[in-house]
Amino acid sequence: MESATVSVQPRRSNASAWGGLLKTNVIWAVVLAIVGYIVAHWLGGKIAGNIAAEQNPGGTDQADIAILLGLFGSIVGWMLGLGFFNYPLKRMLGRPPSLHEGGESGAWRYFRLCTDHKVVAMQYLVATLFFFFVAGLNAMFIRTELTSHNATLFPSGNYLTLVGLHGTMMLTMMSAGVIGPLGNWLVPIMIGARRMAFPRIESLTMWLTVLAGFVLLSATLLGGFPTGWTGYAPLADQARAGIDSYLVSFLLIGISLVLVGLNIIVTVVTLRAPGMSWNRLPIFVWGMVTTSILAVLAAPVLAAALFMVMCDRSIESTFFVSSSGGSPLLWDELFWFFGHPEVYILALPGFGIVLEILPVFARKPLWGYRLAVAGMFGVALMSFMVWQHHLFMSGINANLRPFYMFTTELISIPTGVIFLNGFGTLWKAKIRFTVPMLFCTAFFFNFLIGGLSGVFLSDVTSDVVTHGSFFVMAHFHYTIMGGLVFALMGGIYYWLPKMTGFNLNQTLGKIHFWTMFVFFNLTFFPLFAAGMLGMPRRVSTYNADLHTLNVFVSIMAFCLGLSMIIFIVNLVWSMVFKRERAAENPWHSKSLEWQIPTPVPSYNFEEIPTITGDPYGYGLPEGPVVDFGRRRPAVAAGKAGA
Amino acid sequence: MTVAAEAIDRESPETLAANIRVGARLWTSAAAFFFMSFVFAFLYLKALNTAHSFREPHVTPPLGWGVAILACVVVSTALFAFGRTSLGDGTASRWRAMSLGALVLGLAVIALQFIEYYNLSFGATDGGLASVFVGFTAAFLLFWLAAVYWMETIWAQSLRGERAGESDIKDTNALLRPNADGCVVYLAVLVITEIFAFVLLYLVK
Amino acid sequence: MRILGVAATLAALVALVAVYVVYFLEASPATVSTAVMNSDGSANLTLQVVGAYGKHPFPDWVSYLVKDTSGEWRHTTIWKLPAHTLVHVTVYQFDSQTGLRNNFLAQVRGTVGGTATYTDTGNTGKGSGLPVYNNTALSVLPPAEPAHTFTVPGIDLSVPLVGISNATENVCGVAPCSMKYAHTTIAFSFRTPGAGSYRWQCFVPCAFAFLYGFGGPMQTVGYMDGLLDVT
Amino acid sequence: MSPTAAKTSGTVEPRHGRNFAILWAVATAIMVPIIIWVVGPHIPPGSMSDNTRAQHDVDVALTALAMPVLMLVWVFLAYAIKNFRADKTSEAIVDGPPIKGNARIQATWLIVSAVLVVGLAAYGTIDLFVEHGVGGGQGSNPLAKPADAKGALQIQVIGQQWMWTFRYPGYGGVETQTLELPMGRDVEFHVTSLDVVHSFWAIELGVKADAVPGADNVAFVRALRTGSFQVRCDELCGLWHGQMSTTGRVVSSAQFQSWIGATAKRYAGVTKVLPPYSLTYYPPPTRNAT
Repeated sequence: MESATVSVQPRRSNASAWGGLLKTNVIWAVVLAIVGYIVAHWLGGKIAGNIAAEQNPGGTDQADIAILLGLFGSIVGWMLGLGFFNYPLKRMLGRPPSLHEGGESGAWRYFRLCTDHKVVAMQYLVATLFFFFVAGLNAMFIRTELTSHNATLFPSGNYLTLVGLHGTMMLTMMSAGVIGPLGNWLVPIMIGARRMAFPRIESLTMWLTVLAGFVLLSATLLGGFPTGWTGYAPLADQARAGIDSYLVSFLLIGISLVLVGLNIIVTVVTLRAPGMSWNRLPIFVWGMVTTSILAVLAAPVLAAALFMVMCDRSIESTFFVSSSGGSPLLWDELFWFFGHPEVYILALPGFGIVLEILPVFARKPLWGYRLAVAGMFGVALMSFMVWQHHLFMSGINANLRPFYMFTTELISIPTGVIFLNGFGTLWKAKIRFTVPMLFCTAFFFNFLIGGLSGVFLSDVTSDVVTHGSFFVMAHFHYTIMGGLVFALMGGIYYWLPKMTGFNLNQTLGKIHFWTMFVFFNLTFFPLFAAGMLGMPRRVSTYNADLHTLNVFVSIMAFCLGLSMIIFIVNLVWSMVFKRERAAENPWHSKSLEWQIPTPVPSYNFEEIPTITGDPYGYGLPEGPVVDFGRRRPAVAAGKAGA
Repeated sequence: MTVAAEAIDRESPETLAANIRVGARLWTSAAAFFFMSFVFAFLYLKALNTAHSFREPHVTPPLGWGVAILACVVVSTALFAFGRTSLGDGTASRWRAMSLGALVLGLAVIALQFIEYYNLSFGATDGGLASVFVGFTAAFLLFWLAAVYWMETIWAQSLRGERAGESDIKDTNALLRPNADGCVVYLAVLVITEIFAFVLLYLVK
Repeated sequence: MRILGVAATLAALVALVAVYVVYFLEASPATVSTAVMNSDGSANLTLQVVGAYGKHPFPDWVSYLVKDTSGEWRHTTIWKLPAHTLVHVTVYQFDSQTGLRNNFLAQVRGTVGGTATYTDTGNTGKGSGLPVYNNTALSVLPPAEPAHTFTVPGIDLSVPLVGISNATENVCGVAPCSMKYAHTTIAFSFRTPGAGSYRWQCFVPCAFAFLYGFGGPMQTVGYMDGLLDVT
Repeated sequence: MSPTAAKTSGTVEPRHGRNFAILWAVATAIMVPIIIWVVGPHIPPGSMSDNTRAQHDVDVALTALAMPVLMLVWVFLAYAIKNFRADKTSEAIVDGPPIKGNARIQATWLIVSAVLVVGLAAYGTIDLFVEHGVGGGQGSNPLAKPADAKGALQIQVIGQQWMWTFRYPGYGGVETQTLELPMGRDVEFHVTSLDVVHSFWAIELGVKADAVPGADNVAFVRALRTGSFQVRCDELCGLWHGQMSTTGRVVSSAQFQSWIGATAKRYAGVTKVLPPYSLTYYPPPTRNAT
């Protein structure tokens, strides 16, 4: 890529703080989303009245055409308010393509469409953490209900809504939880680029994710939904209007996942700096690429399945209605064809983060780099061939079960490779147990238990006992929370000083780690036993003899919740009050992102750098890993953080 | 004007062309996986034939409208694909005529589909085939709308021509051809999808 | 300034969480005492079932109502009953016939004597052609005739409630219904179990417009589902 | 900012590979017997039926097999935390040895894990056939059947929102709300649903099969002793999913005959109005008012 330096000094926008209020921003988005809902709902009522006056005789809860159209109307309003239609309309009028939006300075850029990938990443971080804690709050409610073996606290329907909100929100927000904040922030910088390939699409994915979260919460206003995150049809066809929120929300996340994956793959393919060969690509970027492959290919299947449920609910088609030529098994197949890659969308970013951080604190090169990349690709590709292990008991063709048992167990080979890479890296290392490193070590501890319990689930014999029970629930919490969330926390402690320019408190970080680690294990390990002893998922009533176990688990879960509060306190204290300036390279890493100033200037690199070395060249007598050209960017050139 | 755009030089079109090339292929594969779900739904529900009501006797998709829609999709794509070969080589009139034709036929697809819906002898409720028919064609319509939008932006930009200093990209006209190429990849997959849809929904007994 | 900002955010968040919690806790209908005690130690429970509740928020939803100890009709389905007591139930049923999904539920189970008595004063329309029950004790109701069932699976109690003829014109539209509208009367007795909370529900697919007739009111406590709060 | 590798000092580096291998072997040698003989007998789901025996054996075997892997990781983590630490007393950043990989170890790891996986899959597959599906729902054409499948007692399990009922086609198609089955006889469950997806889980019998409307899902069991067992719904099915449970009983053959006779008599009236026995049912309505 040719480039020449022009002026380094950015021109400050002279728009005042109040001026930003009048431009497109999230406030307008909220207003227009509500207006959009009302208008489209009214319109939908008219249409539905014309199509089938008989079906919707003024019913307040059964007008799915109107409600679905209303929700789509709110999407349109939201995007209009944020200014996402300006550029497409300009393009329709023949204006030439461009890469950046105007007015991208000042605090307002955090509240609108912004094409700076670092701003989008910070928006992502705040949004996904917000919804992560909302979903966590639901988990606390669920555990409160389960302190009694009879349904006592929440009315039965509300309990199911809580379970569904917790599951769906965690799954959707954590799918975006790494690829959104860390992926968008790090990928361009790690490969030596100034931006993502499609900056507007990047921003779109972020704002769609936010909207998806709020649309999902709107289910509470529409009567809740009883299906959990798996949305099994035909229960989803039958449910009240709250399920429409679930459908639209998940659809938004699906679209967002496709686009974010597409954007990252394109960025990595086309925007790598000179010298950033495939062999030198940081392992985190490989993690993002493999995640993106899954996102691009799996999420469309989900979108199609959701579209079918929407058809069933609105125009009363019969995709999942067996008495009219449909079948619930169609949903099972389509959903899990997406669903299994989805759980690896929730695992691969964790692998990437952990293998990226380990070498820094082990002071050794990543052991078996090529094998790690191969392992990630192995996981990604094989995850498309295992989905029927979710359907061992469902009554589909039983002849396929040995095959899916085999492929499911086969996927443990590439997963095991990640452990080998980690251990090779730690072998004879000089480990420094900083907070990020603690989280990475715990990742191996937790993910191993998750993985080994997965073997039980892959074996049909054992799966007869464990399928659909709390055993499964404990299993995927070990892989997703014990794996991904621990890795994400490690990543936040590791990269947040670079992203914001302020240090996090290490002592609070260590307290957070130890409480989270201990109480996480005490919460979820007993649940393996609960599942094997006959406690199905998503129930508010269970056998009285499991009562003590559940009370113990609930208390531990509350402690786990408290450890999350320690994390929030640390974030707020360090970022808002203390504001201790972070060093440029506090961890003494050799990766590219640590070689540039903190805070990172909005254009990242004054001149596109040339990569001259391996990002993990610890212990090697190599020169600098990067050549910044004529000048290393001046430290005080821009203000990216705050 | 943005900080990034001002601090550094305007972007070269080569990288952007590569972006469009890779991006178009990825978007196309996502679309292919989306439609695979409907093909799967058709085959799966046909094989299960629950309650013997996959194909109710009166569910006969109107072949005439189906042929018309298929023809419009194919011809529209062909016009755009051939028209783009003369994009920028000086024979602009041929490009303009052909791309305009492609656009008009593209809109005709949408109109024809709605006419077909209006004249349908069955509703989405009438069994598995009816559901797949309505769902598949409606989903295709959405993706086709995106294709028409894409064609329109290229067409509109080519009509308007380059004006100096309007973009943060150096030579935006150099992007027209890669953009059209990417669009054709997408259109090609939509044509294949429409052929699949036509065979499955109208022909397979 | 910063402290104020954080405090304001915190307060807003706490308020939001409080609203959220209250929302999830509160949506349940009220628990009412329903058993009118007789001198012999047995209790009376009086119910009515209406085809359309007729009021906000779901006027077209089918619903149960109960007479509380003061004789008022209450729109709730969580009923307080004494434990180990003989309860005489009288149901005034104003809804029309739907028929069962599973004909097994035509069987009367768990009542004293294994029967319920049916009185039909509703088939007043032209051409209804149905047998008119007059204090008829039945153990199996013809499976096309129930409008609802009153079923408590935990104590194996199930009584199909006969519906008024679909040809009837004198149909009640707004709850609570007075006895001048067409209705059927079902009477049966059962013995309450030990203390505990027992869910009850209707098994007839009587929810309008929902798939399998089983969404909406059929899955909402306060309409066709409820709890026997036995103390 | 490019710290150099630690110079090998005069002290002899301990033989980490050998030490670690010994520790791992010892830990494994301790844990495996504990799992098999101490923990193993307590692993659910007990021994009420042929299925639960098979499931119990597999669970014990898998747990025991997991121990070497678990110990490999735990012992390694502990060993690394103890031995591979940076010098805490010094602020200087010291690099470890720049080992980038080892083809032999990588190949060994891959081969060993591949052998393990193939072995596990073979074990699972054989078990599945030998134990005729170990109580899992096998769909309408079961692949693995018990030896005398023709003589099996057929029981249809019908799920509906929110209740289980059971039909005995061999006894006039009588339908009941209670499940009883004879000890020592193969039972063939036909699981189906009238509305949404449920899952029939007879916990102590080790039977689990999804109840899918319009589909027939077959699972086998042979109860080995008498007693009661729980039936729960294992697939989220709406409001009272958690309460959709009942208690079944395994009784002696004679007791079963007298129970089923009494039940058929008691429900003779309602049996007459039931639809004829069928593997699937499509009762109306699909939607009201359409």
